[in-house]
Amino acid sequence: GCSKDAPTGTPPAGSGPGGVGVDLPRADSDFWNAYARYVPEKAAEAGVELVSTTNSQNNVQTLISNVDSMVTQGARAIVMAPQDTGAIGPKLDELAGRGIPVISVDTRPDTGQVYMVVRADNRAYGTRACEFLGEELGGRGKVVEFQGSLSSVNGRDRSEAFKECMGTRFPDITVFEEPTDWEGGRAQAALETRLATDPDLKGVYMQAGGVFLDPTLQVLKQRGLLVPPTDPRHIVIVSNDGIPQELDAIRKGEIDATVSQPADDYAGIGLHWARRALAGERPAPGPTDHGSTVVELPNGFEDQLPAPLVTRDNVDDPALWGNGSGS
Amino acid sequence: MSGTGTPVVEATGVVKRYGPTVALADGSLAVRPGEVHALVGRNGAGKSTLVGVLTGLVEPDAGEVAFGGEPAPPTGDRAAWRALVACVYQHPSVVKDLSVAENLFLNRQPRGRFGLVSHARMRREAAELLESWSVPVDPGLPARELTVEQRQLVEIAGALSLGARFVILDEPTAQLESRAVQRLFGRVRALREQGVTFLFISHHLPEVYELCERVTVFRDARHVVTDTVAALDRERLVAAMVGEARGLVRAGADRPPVPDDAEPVLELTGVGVPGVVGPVDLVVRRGEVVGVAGSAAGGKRQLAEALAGLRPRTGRVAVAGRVVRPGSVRAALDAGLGYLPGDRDVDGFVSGLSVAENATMTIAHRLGPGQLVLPARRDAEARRVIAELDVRTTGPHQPVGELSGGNAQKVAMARALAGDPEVLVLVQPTAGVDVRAKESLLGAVDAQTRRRRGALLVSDELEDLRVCDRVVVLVGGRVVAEHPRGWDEGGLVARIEGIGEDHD
Amino acid sequence: MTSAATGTDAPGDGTGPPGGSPAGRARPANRLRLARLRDLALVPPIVALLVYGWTLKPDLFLTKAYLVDTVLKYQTELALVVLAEALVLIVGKFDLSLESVVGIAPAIAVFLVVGGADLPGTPWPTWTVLPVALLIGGLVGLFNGLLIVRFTLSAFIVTLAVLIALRGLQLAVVGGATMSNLANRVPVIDHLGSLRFLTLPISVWVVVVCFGVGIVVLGYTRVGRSLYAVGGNPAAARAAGIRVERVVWVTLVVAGVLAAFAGLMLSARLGSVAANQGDGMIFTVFAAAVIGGISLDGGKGTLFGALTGVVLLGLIQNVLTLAQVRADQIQAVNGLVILVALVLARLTSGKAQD
Amino acid sequence: MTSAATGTDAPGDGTGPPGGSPAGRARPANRLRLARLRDLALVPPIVALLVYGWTLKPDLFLTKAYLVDTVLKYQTELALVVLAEALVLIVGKFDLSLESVVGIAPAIAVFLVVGGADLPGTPWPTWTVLPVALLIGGLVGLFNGLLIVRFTLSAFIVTLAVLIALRGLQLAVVGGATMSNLANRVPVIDHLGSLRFLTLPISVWVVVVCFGVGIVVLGYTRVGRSLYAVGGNPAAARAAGIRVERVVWVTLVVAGVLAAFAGLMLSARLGSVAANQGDGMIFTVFAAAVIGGISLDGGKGTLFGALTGVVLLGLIQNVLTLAQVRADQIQAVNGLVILVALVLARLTSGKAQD
Ligand SMILES: Nc1ncnc2c1ncn2[C@@H]1O[C@H](COP(=O)(O)OP(=O)(O)OP(=O)(O)O)[C@@H](O)[C@H]1O
Ligand SMILES: Nc1ncnc2c1ncn2[C@@H]1O[C@H](COP(=O)(O)OP(=O)(O)OP(=O)(O)O)[C@@H](O)[C@H]1O
Ligand SMILES: [Mg+2]
Ligand SMILES: [Mg+2]
Repeated sequence: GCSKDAPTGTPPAGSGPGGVGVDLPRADSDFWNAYARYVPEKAAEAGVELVSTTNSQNNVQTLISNVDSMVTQGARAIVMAPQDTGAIGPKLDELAGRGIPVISVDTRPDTGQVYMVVRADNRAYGTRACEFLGEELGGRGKVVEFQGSLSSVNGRDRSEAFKECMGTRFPDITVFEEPTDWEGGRAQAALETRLATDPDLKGVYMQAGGVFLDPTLQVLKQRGLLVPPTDPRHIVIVSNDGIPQELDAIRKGEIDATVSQPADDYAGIGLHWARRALAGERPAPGPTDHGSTVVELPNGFEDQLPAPLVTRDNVDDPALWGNGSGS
Repeated sequence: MSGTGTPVVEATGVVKRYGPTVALADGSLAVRPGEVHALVGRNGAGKSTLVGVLTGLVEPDAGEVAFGGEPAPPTGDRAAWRALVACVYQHPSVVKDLSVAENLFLNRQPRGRFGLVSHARMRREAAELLESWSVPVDPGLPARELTVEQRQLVEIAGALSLGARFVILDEPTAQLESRAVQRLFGRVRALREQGVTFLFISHHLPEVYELCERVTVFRDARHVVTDTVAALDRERLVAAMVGEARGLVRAGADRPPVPDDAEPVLELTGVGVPGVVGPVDLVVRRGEVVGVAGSAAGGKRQLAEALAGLRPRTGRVAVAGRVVRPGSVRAALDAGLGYLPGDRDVDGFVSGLSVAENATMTIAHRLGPGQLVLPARRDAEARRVIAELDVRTTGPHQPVGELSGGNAQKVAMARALAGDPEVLVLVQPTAGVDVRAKESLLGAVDAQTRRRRGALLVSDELEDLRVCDRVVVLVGGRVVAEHPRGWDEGGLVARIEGIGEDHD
Repeated sequence: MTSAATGTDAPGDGTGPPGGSPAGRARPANRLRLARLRDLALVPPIVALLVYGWTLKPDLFLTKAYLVDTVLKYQTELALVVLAEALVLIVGKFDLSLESVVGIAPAIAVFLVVGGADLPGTPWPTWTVLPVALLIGGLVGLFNGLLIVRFTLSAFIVTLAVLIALRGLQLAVVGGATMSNLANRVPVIDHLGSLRFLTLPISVWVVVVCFGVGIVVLGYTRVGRSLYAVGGNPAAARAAGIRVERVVWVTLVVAGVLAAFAGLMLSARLGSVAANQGDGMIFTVFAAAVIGGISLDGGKGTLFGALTGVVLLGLIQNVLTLAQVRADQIQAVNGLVILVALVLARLTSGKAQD
Repeated sequence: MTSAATGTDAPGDGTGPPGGSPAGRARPANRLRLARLRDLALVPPIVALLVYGWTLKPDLFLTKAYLVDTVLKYQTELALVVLAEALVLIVGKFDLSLESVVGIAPAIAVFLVVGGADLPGTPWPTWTVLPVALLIGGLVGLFNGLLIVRFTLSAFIVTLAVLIALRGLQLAVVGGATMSNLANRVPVIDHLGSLRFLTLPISVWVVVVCFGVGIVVLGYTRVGRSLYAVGGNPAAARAAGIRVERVVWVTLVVAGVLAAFAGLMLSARLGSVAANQGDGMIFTVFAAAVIGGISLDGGKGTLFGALTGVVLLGLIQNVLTLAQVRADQIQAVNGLVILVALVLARLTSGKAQD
């Protein structure tokens, strides 16, 4: 006869605190690779046992079956970074029902119970980039925005916040939104087209430094536009990620700023919460011991990490993960 | 025995154009009940096109078709057409990956429980059908594993089993050996006794006289004449087809005898094809055409393929004194061996490529400096062979796939001749070729071998073998007899059918 | 099933005429074995994977719960799309757009139900999700058929263009944001995603039934057999009275409907419709079908074989995860294992694959 | 080139019953015109796009600087891979793995040069980037050939498996971290990416030369013509003394080398090797080749046609960007335009595409 789907697999056994399973969202970006390198390191620091590390390759189905597999292998808490925030909901509820806490890094699931969301607000990235550009350009001019994939939440958040901020605070700036699907080549072609049609282009916001940095610099170099900020032809570039290459480019004056997305904190603080969860602690809203704030969500809590804007002035700050030894 | 009255089928003024090509300008035909009616004409005369119209596969641009006085069914209604007329098409129309049984019962598979197709029943009925046709084929075999002969017999058996009272056979005998032809004719006669009417297309005029009561001749896409075979003797029939009174020259009739001291140009010593042929010893001298006859299982075709380098072989083969490395087509070509494959639809030509390209495929290295192939030279070469072999084509640039069967065969022949070979190995060179084309093909063989060259001519057709200076008979992979020029038909056929152990 | 599908089964008794030629009369027993072998070519690698998985997790791997809930359940949508693609391939065509149907059909159907559309009557009642999704799948197949059959355009390029267009349309419909929390909003989706029947998830049953019906239809009905004829030699099929165009067209529509159903099942399992649902799936679909013995040339292969292809790929994925292969190597290993499976299948069946 | 084209516009259906095949006793002049038409089928849509682009930016669009630097330059890698794929398709095979060669060849070559490898002698001198990349491309082709020619496995599935494996290998090599800032570290890459000759970028010249050589070789040399013969009917080609296996094998190797070159050009243009370089490119490659008249059945099509396919796709992209089509609609419009181009090409050439 018919029956409702029941949770499957072995229920968590009560012996000891148990281990943590970590799922990495993808293996093809600098940022997530840095994150992957920080995971074992930070796990040792936080003193949690890593049961298993899987990679869901940006595919929510793989993520779900990876989670099943990690639970089967004895993970008692899961750290994941679901790139599809809608589809993971049912799985989260199921895990919550089985008493397995989930820490979601980088993204906030739309639905489904989570123990803690650890992220820097992607909307804040967009807003910060907008503010920086707007101020540098004095509130007027033309700007190109390399959007990520429209089916990626983070990209979408950055785009929306950027657009909103530009619309309300800098209405005299014209924004060309270029969908790139996270492909450097497409960004390049779009930039070249814009430089041809609108030679008075003054600014670029690229939503991912790892993908767009080199291609953008190549175009500017060939067009002779890679000039110091003092030159009137200089194009103001704001990037996003905070990888070491971006910091280098800032030092050289090739780009002007980047929003640093803290790969080390994502790993460290994610595992920190995992340890607390295994210890049976319940999070509470308010400031934390690592300089951030926890807020309560309908479906859990969120630890909102700061996302510093890196410019020429603070690029050498050793606290930036991009300046760390991790890479 | 042919009745009169309402024709079983009557086509009047059928016109069919393909773009600028007029395939049929005035196709008219009336077949009386119970007769076997022959349709003849040169390659490209429009016969197969008319067949398409008569079977409902081709919609004519103009003209009418009537069956028993009733207008033909609409084109879409295949069931109605198939009840009226069965057909064995000129081109193979089997589905290669389906079993023989399933090909026989395509779209009318016998059904068993729950209305589902019963494979057991289908196999059983197929086996019965094949047995009644004495076709020694396992109905479970995929059709791709059949030989040409088997495939054709299966198609014929399938078409006739449909129960239509009017049957079209478009060149059914082109690739059949004589015993199979006789079996087919026996079957046709038996069905005619039962009142079945036939339209029979062939380029073998003797068959027309043997089997048919009346004959219709098409020329240049038009109906030319219809009469009884008695009233149209061979001369007049050919004249009607060809459009001129000149009688046909019998190719090879005046071949000079091969001098005894002529140098050997092809020597086979202990040549074998594993499992099929051998060992065979044979010598072809300059100026000599040696025929190879034998039943399908005799291995003559495999022997030819092995000589051409398409099959592994054992033993020693020398062309003009040079030993040829086995298993390499290139080596055979380079040694001076020109090869005409037996089934042009399989490996005779590349249908998408032009006449010029196909005809010069083996000599591409001679058409320009270095690796270059100069189109002008290629076309000039092609024009030469088109003229020489009388290929009916719009020009060197027409894709061979658009040519009629006979003309495609001439292109394949041109390819065999292209390298100016020392010796030709020809398999069924006149299969499906019209009477005039046959003359020119055999004439080419004859002319090409008068002086320097030799030829090995593998064929089932006695007419082809007439050109030969001597004929060897291969049975069970061994040479069992040799007939010098002027052989007597009965003796040769007896040898081919030979000695009781002919089949397999 | 095997013999029916390959058509190479031979009778055990000698019904042929006495003294038939040996060339034509290969021994039936042998032929039979060969035909079966071809269908079972993937069984050895599947067994090897099962054994390997068992050595990794002896207590767990070979339990029904594990195999059903962590292996098979995740292959159900793939299986259904492979079924659809197999039909299209057998009839001699190609359909790349199926992967976009997996996305667009549930996207539109859910969109109409959960609102947001300006269409009259929206939001539609939730029960419409199923019929509307299937209808959309069918319409896509119909449109493909129009261009492929009527305008005689190349199936590959038509369905490629349709794929690109539909992916774009899906972005526009879903608006980049995943439509989520569907299980609580659309009962049909909830049921499809979580009901069980005789302890197996509904989706597994759907696959079993679809393949069962498919195998019977392809093997034992005239329509089914005509797919092979059309794929093998359309001219011969036409001469035999098969309505070639119609068969192709119907196959394309059925494939669209199946892909739409797969899409709905996927949405049900995930409880959402993502903007990129189905994206990139078609490579896996082709891999499964072709490894399973479906020929890209048409007219060849069986659904059972295709199913073994799906199971093989699913097992490979699962076992690689279990074996803790490193993330950056898992794909490379995956590709290698597919290659090995391929070579094995080739050696087992002893025939050139084409 | 005309003659090459003439040879290739047959209906290709020589085996059906007579009704199935169209005929020609056409006058030569007509044939010639038809052949040209087929090659020029994409010119009307290309002109339409140029006109449309011009209406969008009258002062700019039709300038050489714009067309070269924003349209053509971005199509050079695609063009080279399309050339490679066209060769493989003409010889009657299939190569999906080319897109992975676009990634893996420069990845390994750069990896060996910029260090990180434990191989003896690394880091290698920077000039080795070019030969090593090409060598890797050739080796991949050689390996494909081994499986396809020697083991007679299906080209589709072999290259699909190789594609998956190589993509994985690339992840492992690049380690997820983009290898960046190459222009300053590897002079070869800098030159390839930024040098100009007679005002045109080097990459454009590479494409011009490769296509020029390709057109001459395919149209006017023995080897080139044998590709058509092998693709059209391998049995007939073999009987005519063409070494079919060798031709296929050489074509696969050449295609690999071309794809590797394309990959290096792409890395040069981007100044980096990303972990997903080339990913997803193969769909566009096939679209361009097939829209350009290359048949998936082998033996048909010209390189010139393939080139028009590339140009068409490039123009569509560019014009859509210029026209400021909304981001979530750009893909849908793209697919639609491809469909329309296809139907137009069909109407112009007046023949079924296959
Ligand atoms: N499908 C077609 N498309 C274009 N032309 C065709 C087609 N079918 C036949 N033709 C042309 O129509 C003419 C008549 O062809 P048909 O096949 O009827 O000749 P045939 O008398 O059967 O010749 P053969 O004896 O060589 O078989 C030929 O010139 C042929 O080129
Ligand atoms: N696909 C085609 N395209 C163009 N012309 C064709 C095509 N098929 C056949 N033809 C033309 O139709 C004519 C007859 O072709 P078909 O093959 O039917 O001849 P046939 O009467 O069977 O001749 P044969 O006795 O030589 O086999 C030829 O002249 C040929 O050029
Ligand atoms: Mg004919
Ligand atoms: Mg004929």
